[in-house]
Amino acid sequence: MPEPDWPTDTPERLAPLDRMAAEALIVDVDGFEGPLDMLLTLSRTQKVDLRRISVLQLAEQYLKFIAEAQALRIELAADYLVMAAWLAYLKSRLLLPPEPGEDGPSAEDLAAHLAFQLERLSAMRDVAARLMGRDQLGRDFFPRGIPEDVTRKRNVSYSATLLDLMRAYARIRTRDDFRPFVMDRNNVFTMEQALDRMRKLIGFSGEWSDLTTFLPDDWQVHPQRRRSATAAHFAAVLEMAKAGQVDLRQADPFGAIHLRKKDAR
Amino acid sequence: MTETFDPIEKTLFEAPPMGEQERMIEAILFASADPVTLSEFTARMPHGCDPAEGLITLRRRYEGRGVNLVKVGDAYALRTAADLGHLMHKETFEHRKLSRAAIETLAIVAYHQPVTRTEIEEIRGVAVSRGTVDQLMELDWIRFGRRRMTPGRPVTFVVTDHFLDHFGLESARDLPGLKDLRAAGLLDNRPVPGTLRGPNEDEDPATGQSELFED
Amino acid sequence: MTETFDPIEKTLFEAPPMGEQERMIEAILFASADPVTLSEFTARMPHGCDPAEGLITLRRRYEGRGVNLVKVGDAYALRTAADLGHLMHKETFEHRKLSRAAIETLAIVAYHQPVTRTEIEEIRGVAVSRGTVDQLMELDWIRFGRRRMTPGRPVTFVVTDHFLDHFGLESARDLPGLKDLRAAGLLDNRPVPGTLRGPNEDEDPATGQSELFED
Repeated sequence: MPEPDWPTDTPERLAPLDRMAAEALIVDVDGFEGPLDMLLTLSRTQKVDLRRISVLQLAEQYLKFIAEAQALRIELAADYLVMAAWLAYLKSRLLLPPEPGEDGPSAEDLAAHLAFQLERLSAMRDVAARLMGRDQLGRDFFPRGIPEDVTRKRNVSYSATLLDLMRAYARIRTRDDFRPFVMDRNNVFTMEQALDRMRKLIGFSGEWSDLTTFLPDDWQVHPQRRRSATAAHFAAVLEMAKAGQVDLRQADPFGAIHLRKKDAR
Repeated sequence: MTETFDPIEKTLFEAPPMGEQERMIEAILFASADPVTLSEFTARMPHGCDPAEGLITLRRRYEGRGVNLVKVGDAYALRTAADLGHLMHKETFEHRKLSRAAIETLAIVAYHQPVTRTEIEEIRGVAVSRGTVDQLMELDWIRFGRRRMTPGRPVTFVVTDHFLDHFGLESARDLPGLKDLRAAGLLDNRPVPGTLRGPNEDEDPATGQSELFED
Repeated sequence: MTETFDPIEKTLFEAPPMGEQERMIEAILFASADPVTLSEFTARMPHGCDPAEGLITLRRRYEGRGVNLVKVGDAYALRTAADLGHLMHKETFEHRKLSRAAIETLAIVAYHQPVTRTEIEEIRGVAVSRGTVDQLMELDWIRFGRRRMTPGRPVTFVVTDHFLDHFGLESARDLPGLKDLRAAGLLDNRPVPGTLRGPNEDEDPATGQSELFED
């Protein structure tokens, strides 16, 4: 933030009345709604149409106010100081002839815009007051005191037909057939079962014999059952071989697997 | 605390013309949340007003209109004309499909009545929500039957005459049996993959529902 | 499952005579504390009714009475005549006093709508506190409008129908002094000289007041 060039000589030269006015303004600093609001208040002292206001004069008033506030050590919000800096800049631009070849908006444009902003804010205040001065509902005019609520009768007709009913019943009665798929245990021979079975049978097998001959009779016909039983028994005898209970042999790949009881030494 | 006025002073203020008084009565009646008594009118209107007279003319003015000025006890109010009451009901017609839970519960009640809630749950295999039963009761399709003479004396549910009426049945016995359902193809036993089928399971004839439900 | 009506069947029911329609409108208006839209009337009245016509005659009928028929946005309501407000102390609502910031913000939204928060701040020269906007929203006097099609797509604020109702305005065009403000160019969105504006900022077609208030 550029340090503005404060006019520091003013405070002691103030006439008593002006001084009181300035102090009143300063005491009231909390009452302002920002720098634009303060500028609008200051502009009232010019007693002219806002369109013909002297922005230069306004800038001087504002800068004087800021200087006084600082002399009185009143804390000012940053935006007041930003405005002061900008107005100091504007003031110098308004006082000095424009530099040739300078681009950007002219000082007059900037001043005109400030005047526009003040006029607009002032106009908004006026219409806000007019708006609030209008007749208002609940204060000047009134709605119906006993509104009758529209009774919302929802006629929900549930359409179920006899067919729906029967389908539903059929669905319940046949649900067992539609239960989610689970592995059907009827056709599964577990390794535990095979191990149990083989442990009992192995005592009778002193000679090499084919593994398939150990399968239970009722597990040899249905292909699904035979596969499951074969796998279970094979796993079982592997387990027994690991434990040193049986010897296993297979003559060639995919050939028959033979087993016999290992001699107890 | 009552203010006392000099009776002579009162007459100094002339009462507003009757037309104005009528307007005042109208506005007060309109905005008031409760019926307004004569003394309230008198208290709220300027001195010298005669609300009784204004009420008579206002009542006449609203005769045959959409709202009428009625006397409620010893107070007055504006009320919707009786013949227009139907405008105050917003009737909406909604057709909704009964939920699956509801239709299944209804079916079980119809086929197994009188049936307890526990039995319904056993047949459906899931708990029956209170809402489902309430809905069916509200629809007047099921009602409470006699209590079962078993421990706990559970209530039973039966279907109502309204149910029979709705579904075009003379009695619950007219409900198609399982055999009919099967014949109608509603009970086709689709096999679970991998299950063994007995030789008698292929008998299911391919009769379409149409046959049963035509006409 | 929806019932379908034969369109020809509809015309078989003749619309009630105008006098009856007027009574119906009257009853509906009396029953409602909030403004009623044309489509609501149509929905609630029998088929073939023309509420727009009935509203015109009814409005005339209530001219100069204690209760008047007013238009609020595109809806209609009955309200007591403003000159009789003094009789209604009993009904007067407790008004929360609005802060100066809130009143100014409300006016800016009303006259500049749709307006962004930044624009409000530009006009007031000070930041808009969250509480101010919240308060106006809570009063249901302002609401969010469309997003502005500028970088950042800021939300805009507009006034509500409830705002119009509260201040007895038929539309935002009837805001006091609006014409003068516009003629004076005080509703223009004049940029600060020398500020760079995005090229698409001007693309935003006159979504502003001009569009809203032009007829």
